[in-house]
Amino acid sequence: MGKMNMVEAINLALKQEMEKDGDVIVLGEDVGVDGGVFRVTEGLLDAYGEERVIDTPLAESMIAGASVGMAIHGLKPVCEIQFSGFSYISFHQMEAHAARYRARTQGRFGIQMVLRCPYGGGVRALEHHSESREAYYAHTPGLKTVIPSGPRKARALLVSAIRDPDPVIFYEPKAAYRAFREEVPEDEETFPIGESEIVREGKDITFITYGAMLQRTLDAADTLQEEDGVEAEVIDLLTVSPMDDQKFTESVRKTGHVVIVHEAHRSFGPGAEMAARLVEKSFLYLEAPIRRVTGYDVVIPLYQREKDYIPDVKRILHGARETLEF
Amino acid sequence: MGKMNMVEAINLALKQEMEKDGDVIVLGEDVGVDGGVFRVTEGLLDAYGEERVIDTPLAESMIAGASVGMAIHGLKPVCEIQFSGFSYISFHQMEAHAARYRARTQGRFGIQMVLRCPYGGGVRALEHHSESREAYYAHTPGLKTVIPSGPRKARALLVSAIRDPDPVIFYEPKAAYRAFREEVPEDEETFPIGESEIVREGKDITFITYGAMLQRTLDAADTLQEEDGVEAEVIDLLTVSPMDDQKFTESVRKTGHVVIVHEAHRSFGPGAEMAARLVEKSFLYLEAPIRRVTGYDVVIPLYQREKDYIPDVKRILHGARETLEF
Amino acid sequence: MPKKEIDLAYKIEHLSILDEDGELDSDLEPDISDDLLVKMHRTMLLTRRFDERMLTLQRQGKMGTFAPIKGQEASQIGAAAVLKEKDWLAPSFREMAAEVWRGKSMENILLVYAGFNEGGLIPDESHTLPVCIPVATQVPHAAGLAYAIKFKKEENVVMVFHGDGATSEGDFHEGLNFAAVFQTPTVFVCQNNQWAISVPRSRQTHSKTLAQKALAYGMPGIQVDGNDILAVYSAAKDAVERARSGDGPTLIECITYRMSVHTTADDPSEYRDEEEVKEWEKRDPITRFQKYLKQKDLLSDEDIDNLEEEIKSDIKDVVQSWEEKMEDLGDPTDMFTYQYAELPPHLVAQKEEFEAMLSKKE
Amino acid sequence: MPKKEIDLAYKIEHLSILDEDGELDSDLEPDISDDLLVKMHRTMLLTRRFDERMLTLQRQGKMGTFAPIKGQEASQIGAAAVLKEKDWLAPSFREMAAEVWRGKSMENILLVYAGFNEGGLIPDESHTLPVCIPVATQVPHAAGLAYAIKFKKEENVVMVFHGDGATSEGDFHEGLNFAAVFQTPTVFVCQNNQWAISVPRSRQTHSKTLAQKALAYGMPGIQVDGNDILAVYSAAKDAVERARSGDGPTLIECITYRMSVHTTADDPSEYRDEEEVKEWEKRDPITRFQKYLKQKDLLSDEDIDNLEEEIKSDIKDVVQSWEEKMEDLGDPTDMFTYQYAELPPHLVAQKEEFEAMLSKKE
Ligand SMILES: Cc1ncc(C[n+]2csc(CCOP(=O)(O)OP(=O)(O)O)c2C)c(N)n1
Ligand SMILES: Cc1ncc(C[n+]2csc(CCOP(=O)(O)OP(=O)(O)O)c2C)c(N)n1
Ligand SMILES: [Mg+2]
Ligand SMILES: [Mg+2]
Repeated sequence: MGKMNMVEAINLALKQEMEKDGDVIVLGEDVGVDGGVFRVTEGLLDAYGEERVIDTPLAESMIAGASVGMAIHGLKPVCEIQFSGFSYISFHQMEAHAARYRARTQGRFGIQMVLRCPYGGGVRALEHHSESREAYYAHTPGLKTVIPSGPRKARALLVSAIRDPDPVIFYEPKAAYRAFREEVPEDEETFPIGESEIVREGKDITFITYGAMLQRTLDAADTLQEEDGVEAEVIDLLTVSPMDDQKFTESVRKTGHVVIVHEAHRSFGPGAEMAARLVEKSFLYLEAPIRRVTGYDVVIPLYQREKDYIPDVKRILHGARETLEF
Repeated sequence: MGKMNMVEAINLALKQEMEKDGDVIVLGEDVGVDGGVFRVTEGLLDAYGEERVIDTPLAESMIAGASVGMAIHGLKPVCEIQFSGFSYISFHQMEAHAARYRARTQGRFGIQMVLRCPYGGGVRALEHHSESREAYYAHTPGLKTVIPSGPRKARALLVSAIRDPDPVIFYEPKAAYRAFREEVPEDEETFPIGESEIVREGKDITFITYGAMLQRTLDAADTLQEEDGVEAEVIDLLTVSPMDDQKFTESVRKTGHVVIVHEAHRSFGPGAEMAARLVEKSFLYLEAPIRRVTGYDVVIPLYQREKDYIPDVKRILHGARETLEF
Repeated sequence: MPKKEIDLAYKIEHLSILDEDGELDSDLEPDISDDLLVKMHRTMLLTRRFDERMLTLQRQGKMGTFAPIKGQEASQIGAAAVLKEKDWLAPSFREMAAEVWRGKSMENILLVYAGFNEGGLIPDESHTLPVCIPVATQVPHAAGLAYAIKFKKEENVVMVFHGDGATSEGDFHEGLNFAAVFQTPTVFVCQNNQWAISVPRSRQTHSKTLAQKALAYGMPGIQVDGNDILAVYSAAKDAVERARSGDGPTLIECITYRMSVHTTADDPSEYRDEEEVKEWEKRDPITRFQKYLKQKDLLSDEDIDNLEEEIKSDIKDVVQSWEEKMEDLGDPTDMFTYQYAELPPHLVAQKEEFEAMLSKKE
Repeated sequence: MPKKEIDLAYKIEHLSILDEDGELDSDLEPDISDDLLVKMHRTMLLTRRFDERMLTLQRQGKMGTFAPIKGQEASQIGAAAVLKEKDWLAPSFREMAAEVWRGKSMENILLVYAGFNEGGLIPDESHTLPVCIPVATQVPHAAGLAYAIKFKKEENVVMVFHGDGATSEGDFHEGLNFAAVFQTPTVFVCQNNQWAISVPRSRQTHSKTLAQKALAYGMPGIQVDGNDILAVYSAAKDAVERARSGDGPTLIECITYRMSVHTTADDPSEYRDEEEVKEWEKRDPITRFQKYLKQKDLLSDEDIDNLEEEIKSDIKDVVQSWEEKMEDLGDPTDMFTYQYAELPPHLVAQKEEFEAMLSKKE
């Protein structure tokens, strides 16, 4: 298939899954004729028709709620909420129903649906278009929350998400949509939901990150190598919840030092859970406090100041060096 | 005033603040004629009339959204969402507006409102009536989240919340509504939002808890004293966010051991943030892993099994002993 | 050109066939088989008595909170009786009569209100959804499910119940709009029982009827006397036929009355007049229907007596079998079982932790 | 008793006063002072040109995404012109014309779209709310604010703008219902510009008009030709007077057209026909109004030329002053300032951490 950006890779996953499985349908605002405001669903309407690619009225709770209803009757809806900042309007449908229907009916009706939404900063957007609130979903039992970091993983994880019998929140880092290209195999590829990946091996410090923060964390790791002679291990979380704590709690047994990097607000954010698990599972191996390099506990500023909010290489390096020097 | 239960104490706070300040108004489903499904707003309608005590139509987003509008024009709405399990329907109004209006208008319009709701298990209720999802609110910049543990604090904190210039989520542990009585002074009493309290001093282990879990944590502390000769310090968090980490990070410098107790799900729950702060601020003093004794990461079961989900004295003791024996 | 009235294509009508005095408008009388009429009556009586029994069980502390249906038997059974087995029913939390009509296990109903998740089980073949507690949130499900039916070119319809209070929720609005836009086979049955806990219908919305809310979606809407089972049946039949033949959704407002408490946690004397309840007792849907059946010679006083005995014994059996079942429901690890199709590692660990705690002594 | 039509008390009308050919229905002509007419025209032209300028600035990369108003000047200014200074206006994100009419700083508008939070400042005396991005979520605010006005026994009203797409959201429904129940002084002005991004009005809802959605709330609703500023003004005047005199809310549907892109991030050629845009150009609200003013001898071609020059220079000044302002906006710690009335300890610490980072070299 050659090199693809994340938008193309997600589009490929949707196309191939729709081709393979007639029960997969796509719905949301502007996903049809327009092909999605980020063009993620481009071409689907032409290929699969307006019964399977549904331009819905402007109503997020209905998008999620109707998806639940469709899933009850065996369809596999992949719905899009145009920006994660509007997904809270449908939050109660996910919390009260998507997440609970299997348990409520003692196994009869699992809600096999994916709720996709672009999240995070970095595209010079308006207010409400740059949030990273994956923690809301991650704290909700019954849901799975997945965040890919690049095109290939995005494609593989979305295929897995669509086939997953449980509801999956698929958060797409919009800053990574067109940031770079990767080889994406034409043939089917999946990646297990609930598994993280060691993307760079090292023995001195462990970085845990995901989404659009992966690239800059890798950059920071390179700088550490060059400038400090420090070998950093970098773990791409990929699934925020259920969180794979095995790789990172093991990594720290080797490195003794941890820096967590995410765009989400620090307090009550995903990094807090990582820190708690590290203390629970690898307490004796921690040689220094765990550093959280994250968005601050403020509403992300409009785009001129976004870069001050979102962790950058400089902040990641600073965090790492502080930890190492502890 | 004599001894009061929490329902009476909250009612007192509302009455006295309404008496004192004509801009304070109460709105929600069944808060007027019925006096609230838990009788918390009893007598307010008779005393202040239906313009200040508003039985609204059944629409949570409107309740929160109309409150925002009222606050813009200088009223101080105290709105009630009948159960926290339905507050997610209004979540986007709190996230997108209550929490942001001050920043959006560069200080012109602060949203001085309180959103009250009963939360937590313990009253043999139906599905959706027993959740503890304070973490959703705590992770939202611009909001404050307060959870009292008993009548006196409930009264004092609610008064502070009503007078606070920022939006406050006031989570009321319904299991504590009528569980016990406390002396509540007739005269005005406030308690600073953002401050925790050491409710029992000790030198061997630190318990951090809040809401309905405080009493059973105190019971566990007593048992530890009696059976193990262990002196436990118990901290009542009172405000979940902004979190006062000073008292508990200092406490651990003395005790070296921490057990966190809350009803909320463990993963991505408030305890994770406490653990992260402890590691950040008191790393060298931690002598054992931090234990989280919490609700499991499952939807809280219907009432017959609720007790299996909610931490009890046995689980708290077990957690404490494990930490102490580490 | 200047100021001209727009023809809205729909008008809102009120339908009544069998009035409170038992007078029948025979022109409008629906064609219902004797068997079906008798079955409808039996289920009305059964669910009335079962409701009463549940109240007793609750008062005895054997069960937790539930929402009684007393007074709404015609509004529920009249509508549900139109459905075929493969049609779907999406209840809210006050449609026990409709659920029993659809064959839902009465033991399971008791189990849920006694706090056992196990009662939530939906048998494989059943097309009756579980109770939905958050008001109006089931409405979009019904619209989406009906979309799926249409998509699969099936002939079934979805009937969704909701209250008068529910019409104020955003999810009601969004669900009806979706159904109308995609002309899904959905029938919205509003149980306008005059109260949403303590809030009377008149304060819930300023519109004269709830049926007219259909106009907002370009959908037919009709108001019926909900204590007149013939009217409910007729309106539902029209709506279901329209839905089944591809002509889209309908909103039916059933004017009925919640004769009992909101739930067992509620005390209506705080907010409503006993007089009002008395007035509505005169319009009891069961006695009215019995008059009709007697006129048709399908029912005698003796039949009623026999039926009452039969029902009493049936309910006794149900309660007994429920009590036995409860004793067997001993496995608290059940709370982990259905969270996900497969237990993820952190829940495996938490379950082990839980099991270890269980086996520990106090 | 049987099947009878219910009188809904309201009918839905369409209002047009000055048609696309400039024909006037003089019976319906509103009484507007010459000064006001001239000011309305000037603001229409000013905001049209400002909108165009913003598009250029955006294309030059000097500004981020924004939502152009081209074509909706009459729908916005016609309505806002009815308001008194102390009345409130709650815009969505596409009401720049109404905001400018209300005296909002054009520099601040540019600042926000250039990504500076500082542009969001609302001056102390202003009763114009900030832009609201999440569709329809401003609607309940307007209802609540109007409640507060009524509560305080003030005479002001709240006018809230929203789109055709917004009518599908739950918050629209809940807000209108609240306003009708409490008869708040709220005027809901729907800018039906035929599109919600790529979704045409016909797919947004199955109802024939958006105005008829008012019937769901027992509220008067009217549809007006939104490119006819006289019709918009008239309908708004009626509604505002009704609200001011305590007779409750109104829904006004303005039929207009989004002549430009949805936002600068959008490419309408993906989903709509250029032909349609051409058709609507013939109905341009500005040229139509100009015909009227010329007939009334309030405007000449020369006046227009002069006005265009004046506006050009005004806009130049605004842009220049904006560019200067931007240079001064150098303090990134601003992001901490307005989160709470007082900075809580954890933010004090985070702010210090941030400042320390700022002062560090790369
Ligand atoms: C979203 C939501 N808000 C509040 C409640 C609490 N509650 C339960 S029933 C009810 C009133 C419902 O009124 P209505 O829709 O008329 O149904 P009825 O109870 O009369 O059958 C309320 C407020 C709830 N279950 N869900
Ligand atoms: C709640 C919400 N969902 C989605 C969006 C993204 N979005 C911005 S404008 C828009 C369409 C709005 O249509 P309409 O209400 O007709 O207003 P218009 O843009 O035509 O002025 C959408 C979907 C949003 N801003 N808010
Ligand atoms: Mg009701
Ligand atoms: Mg529009």
